[in-house]
Amino acid sequence: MVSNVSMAVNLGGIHMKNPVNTASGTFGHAWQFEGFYDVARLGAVTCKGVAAESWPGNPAPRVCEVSSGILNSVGLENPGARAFAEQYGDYLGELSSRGCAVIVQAVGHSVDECRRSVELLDEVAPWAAGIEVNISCPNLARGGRLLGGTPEDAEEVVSAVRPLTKKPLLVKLAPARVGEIARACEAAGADALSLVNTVNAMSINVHTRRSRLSRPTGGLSGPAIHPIAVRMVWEAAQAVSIPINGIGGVATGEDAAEMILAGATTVSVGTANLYDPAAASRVLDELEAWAVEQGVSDINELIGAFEC
Amino acid sequence: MVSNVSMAVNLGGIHMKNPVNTASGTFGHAWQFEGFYDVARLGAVTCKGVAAESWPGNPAPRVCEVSSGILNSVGLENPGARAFAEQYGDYLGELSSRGCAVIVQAVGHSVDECRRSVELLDEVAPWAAGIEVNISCPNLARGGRLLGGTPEDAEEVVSAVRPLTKKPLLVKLAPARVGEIARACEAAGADALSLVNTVNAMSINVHTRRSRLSRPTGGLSGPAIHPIAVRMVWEAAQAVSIPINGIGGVATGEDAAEMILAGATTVSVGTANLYDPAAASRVLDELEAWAVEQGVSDINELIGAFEC
Amino acid sequence: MKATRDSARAHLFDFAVVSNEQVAEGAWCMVFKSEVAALLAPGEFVEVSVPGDPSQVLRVPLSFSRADAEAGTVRIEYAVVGDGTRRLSLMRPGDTSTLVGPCGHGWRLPGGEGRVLLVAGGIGLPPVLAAAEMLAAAGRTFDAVVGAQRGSKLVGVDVDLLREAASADPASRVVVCTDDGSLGRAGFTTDAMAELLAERSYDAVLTCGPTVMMAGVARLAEGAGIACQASLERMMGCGFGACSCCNVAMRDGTSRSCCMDGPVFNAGEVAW
Amino acid sequence: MKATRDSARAHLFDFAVVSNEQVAEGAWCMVFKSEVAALLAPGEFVEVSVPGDPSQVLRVPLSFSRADAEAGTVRIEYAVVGDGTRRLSLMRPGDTSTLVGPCGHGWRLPGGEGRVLLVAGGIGLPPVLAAAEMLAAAGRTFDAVVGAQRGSKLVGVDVDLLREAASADPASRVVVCTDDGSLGRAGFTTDAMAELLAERSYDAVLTCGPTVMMAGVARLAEGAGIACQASLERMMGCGFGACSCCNVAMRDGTSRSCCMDGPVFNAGEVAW
Ligand SMILES: Cc1cc2nc3c(=O)[nH]c(=O)nc-3n(C[C@H](O)[C@H](O)[C@H](O)COP(=O)(O)OP(=O)(O)OC[C@H]3O[C@@H](n4cnc5c(N)ncnc54)[C@H](O)[C@@H]3O)c2cc1C
Ligand SMILES: Cc1cc2nc3c(=O)[nH]c(=O)nc-3n(C[C@H](O)[C@H](O)[C@H](O)COP(=O)(O)OP(=O)(O)OC[C@H]3O[C@@H](n4cnc5c(N)ncnc54)[C@H](O)[C@@H]3O)c2cc1C
Ligand SMILES: Cc1cc2nc3c(=O)[nH]c(=O)nc-3n(C[C@H](O)[C@H](O)[C@H](O)COP(=O)(O)O)c2cc1C
Ligand SMILES: Cc1cc2nc3c(=O)[nH]c(=O)nc-3n(C[C@H](O)[C@H](O)[C@H](O)COP(=O)(O)O)c2cc1C
Ligand code: FES
Ligand code: FES
Repeated sequence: MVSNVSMAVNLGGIHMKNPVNTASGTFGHAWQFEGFYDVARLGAVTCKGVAAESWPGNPAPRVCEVSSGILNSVGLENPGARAFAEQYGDYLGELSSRGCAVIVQAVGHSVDECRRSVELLDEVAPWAAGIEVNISCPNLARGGRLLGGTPEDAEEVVSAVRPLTKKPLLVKLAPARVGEIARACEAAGADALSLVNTVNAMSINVHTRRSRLSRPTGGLSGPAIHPIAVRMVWEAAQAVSIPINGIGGVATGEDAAEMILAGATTVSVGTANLYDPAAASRVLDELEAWAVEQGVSDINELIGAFEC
Repeated sequence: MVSNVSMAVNLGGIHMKNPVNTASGTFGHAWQFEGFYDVARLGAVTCKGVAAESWPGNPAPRVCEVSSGILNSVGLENPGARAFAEQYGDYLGELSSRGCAVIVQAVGHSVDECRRSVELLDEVAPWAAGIEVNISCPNLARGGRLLGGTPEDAEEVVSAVRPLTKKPLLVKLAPARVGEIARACEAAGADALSLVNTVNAMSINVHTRRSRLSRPTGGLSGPAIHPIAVRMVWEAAQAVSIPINGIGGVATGEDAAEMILAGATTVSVGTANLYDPAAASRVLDELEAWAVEQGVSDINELIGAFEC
Repeated sequence: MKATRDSARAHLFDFAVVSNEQVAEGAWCMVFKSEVAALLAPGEFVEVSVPGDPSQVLRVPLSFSRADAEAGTVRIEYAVVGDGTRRLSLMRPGDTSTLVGPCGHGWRLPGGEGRVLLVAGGIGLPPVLAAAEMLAAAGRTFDAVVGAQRGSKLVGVDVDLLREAASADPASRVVVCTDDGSLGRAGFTTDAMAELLAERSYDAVLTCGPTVMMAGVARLAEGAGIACQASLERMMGCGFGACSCCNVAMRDGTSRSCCMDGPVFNAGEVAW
Repeated sequence: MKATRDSARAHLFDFAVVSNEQVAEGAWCMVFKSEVAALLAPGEFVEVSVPGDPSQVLRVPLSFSRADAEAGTVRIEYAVVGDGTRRLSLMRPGDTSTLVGPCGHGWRLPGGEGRVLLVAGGIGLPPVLAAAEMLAAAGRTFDAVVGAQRGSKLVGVDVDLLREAASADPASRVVVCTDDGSLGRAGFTTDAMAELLAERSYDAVLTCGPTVMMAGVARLAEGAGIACQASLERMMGCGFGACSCCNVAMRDGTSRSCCMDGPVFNAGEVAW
């Protein structure tokens, strides 16, 4: 689509030619989508989280369907940062040179592990436009407590990793206490925030009395959580001045537009990629059409333009 | 349906002939459903929340549709406890004598208002089997803070109202920090807990850039929140030993069964009543069929029988 | 009023589509068979469950233009404005679903014996047609103003039926107007109404249409000292008094339920 | 292996139903037209979007029994086990939807020139039929064991096609068995397999069916020192490598992707 609306945005130092990004863990390592559309049209892609060393993840089944969404318990299976760069670095570097910002994601089971994965990613992924640190995975069993579940914990992680890279640093939040935690991350030096991660939830097979996943709980994602995510983006946008990458149930241009009106600078398409592999590309077209309809000359005019 | 499974349960002193209850605010004052089925077949009904004095509620529009759910911003409109008993007391008293436990709900904008509404309800609703105090309405603007949003606040409200009635006292929780808050309510003398209330959420009309409700945010309910609610019931059931009334997206017998397996003693049908007015009655039949299929002689054997 | 076990009027019914066709730009007419037909009074409505998308849970509230108790059929007209009405337009003869009804409180037969004025705008026409047939059956005379944005959006068959209902009274006038003058006279229904008020006297005004139009009609009626009933629309959660989602703010500061106390209200009591 | 821009094989295609009929107790057979037909290799699968319920978002992964590149048609067989497959069974000739494919990594033509043994259980039959036709086309000989709970659940037309594929080889044996003896011999596929192994020698075993059955087949093959390929099933989020939901635990402690590395695996490497 060719329009006169400027779609370029700046996500805390990551320059994107348009606001459409993908959500970590739902877009493989991007190359899988080249059969559906030219991935380089997207403003950015965010890769699956990687740790310093490989993680096995949870046993099968790892996914089940619920009303307007899915539950997953992948458990952050990943090959470790070096193997990741080894297998996907050439492709991702090329994607980056094709004009699509590549964001890599760091995970860890402790502050120290986070530190090591950020450090390693900074080293092995020179083509990355930014590093996102995931302080929110609900599948991470860590004494029952999330890495960044309280403002204090979040501040600790972000302060620890901040000095380790010169790249823009994103922090990915869980869907709880987002206002307070957003402020803590901003104070600790985050350049941007991604929210939200999946909502901890449960689905029981009532015939067997067991979980429909291999774990008692999993993370809810998809259209079901969209209204919750929009509210949290709005809450966070009012709490901080760093830009926000809005995530949660985005499947259409209107869903993306809601995020932007609520205060997001960029929007990540997640679960929709799985069932509608052309979703992110379509969301981009629909978002641009909306900006045209709104009569603005720059999409930035619509960020936070919700009227209440 | 006639079966050999005993369906009677005890919800903190409220004796119910079966575990099916209705969620406050989604069942009018029960009489509206007499055209759909014999309401007295239900184990209990829970009435819309009432304050000591009447509340106007929010302007229209108060409801909009989202994926697998609705958002509402009714704002606890109610005629006040005396007018409530005046208009509906005869019918509700009769319903109670027909064998259906009637639970009334008290709301307030402050601890003191809660106290007054519980006191008044105890006086004007002698036919009530129990009083539920709602410490969770997300629509209640109260300096942005919920009546029982922290364990300390919850304990304060419950301690304040506990001495005011000899009837079983239920406390209705918001969907956040349920484990800690459940413990605080139990410590303060609650006989049972109802959870969850709606999830604070947002829906924006991207053409007008305004909320689709008259308020920026509303409460999400319906099938979309069911997996979240089941997880919270499970969490609360592990935290306390008082019984739990499971609420959130229950529309089928299987949904109710999940709640019971997760640890609920009773189950309230909410939003489903609105679009499928026979839902609660059907849920009862389906729940009983499931208990038969599970080969138990008493539904109590299935409470918390989730295997993980 | 005190609620009793017998106060509940709404029941759950099956319905089967007899016909479902586009009758104007953006407007469809469906006739369905359902036992509810025998129970409906003019101005009441039904809550229809539209198949095809279980992720959209709510029913669609719809007025009707005619309920034939003998044939057991109900005729509704609707504008396709969103996904629910779009799916409704896809239903084919023989398709079945359920509805809740009768819902609400319909038109009250105006007191007196004088002429009544009906004012309908856009898709507000169906309940006004039902009112016309109610008045005709009661031997009352009426005039009608029917407006639309443009001629192509007007449900012509309803206007014909309205003329038919009025035909026992040779003095009756049915004025059609469109915003752009593409059919009938150019201008708003309120303009036509003002002219009629200047010429004739009425015992009552009954109106249904866009809120701004009804507010204007109510103002004119009040100015002329004529009782006015208006059929309101609200986003509804249930349609039968269970959820308090459909409140209508009244002038006296109180709030009423659109689905129980309405949808027809005394226009003078509404805070427009 | 390093990923490149050209590594992606899965594309999005439209498909149109040609026929869709029940072929056994609980089992349906659909033939559809789609450009994917020209790209599919035996043992691969497609991810079908089933219309009718937008609240159920995921696609349904389905193997195929035959892909005809010239006619542009694909034949799938499926058991109705839940709501997705129930809605699939309601699709009528002419109905259209979309699919993602080709997905996964199919059967590898076994090395050597000796006889191959195919073992299919229940709705695992379609990919095994595709394997039979692949072997026949390559001039390889094979025997087959096909099992079901009872005769009424067996897709007879597939067994006929399997026999047809085997017909070039007069020595070929196709053994049908049912758990209850209602068709063919009574007993499990693994019993029949054990007898065949005692009588004949095989270069390879290819199997698809319930996990417990495949585990048994894998054990027997391993005991006999025969290479075994098994087509696995997992709950899938995408089918093309985007979500890591479909992991298969391997004996060496690693984990593989069912939709990318599988669904066909060397049975000996899988942690059954
Ligand atoms: C008592 C009553 C009687 C009605 N009778 C008729 C009728 O006879 N013919 C007819 O065409 N329409 C009638 N309506 C309006 C009709 O219910 C809505 O147009 C319909 O629900 C829209 O559903 P949707 O899914 O197609 O659109 P949505 O996508 O839900 O909404 C599209 C637009 O319609 C508005 N809308 C949605 N629901 C309502 C509602 N309940 N009331 C008012 N606006 C709404 C929304 O705000 C939005 O702007 C009536 C409404 C009420 C309350
Ligand atoms: C690669 C692959 C190829 C397949 N090929 C065929 C085929 O040719 N014919 C056929 O009938 N089925 C096949 N299946 C299984 C088929 O995908 C499931 O039966 C289907 O997805 C069930 O969907 P549903 O909505 O009807 O049932 P649901 O209500 O989702 O589930 C019903 C039951 O089926 C199980 N199930 C659901 N999805 C899967 C899945 N993806 N894999 C395994 N079990 C599942 C559930 O655990 C549950 O017990 C295949 C699966 C895979 C992974
Ligand atoms: C299968 C799956 C795997 C995921 N893996 C990750 C991950 O590795 N890191 C992360 O931060 N979020 C992960 N997420 C969460 C998503 O990035 C996203 O925050 C969430 O799914 C909400 O967006 P959605 O509703 O659009 O899917 C995963 C989600 C899914 C469904
Ligand atoms: C229209 C509406 C009004 C409600 N009013 C109340 C209320 O007065 N008091 C209360 O505690 N909860 C109220 N609720 C919340 C429900 O009781 C219930 O906790 C919630 O909707 C989740 O259940 P559900 O998904 O089954 O609807 C209301 C919900 C809806 C949809
Ligand atoms: S729409 Fe539910 S009370 Fe009127
Ligand atoms: S199903 Fe998504 S990676 Fe295999």
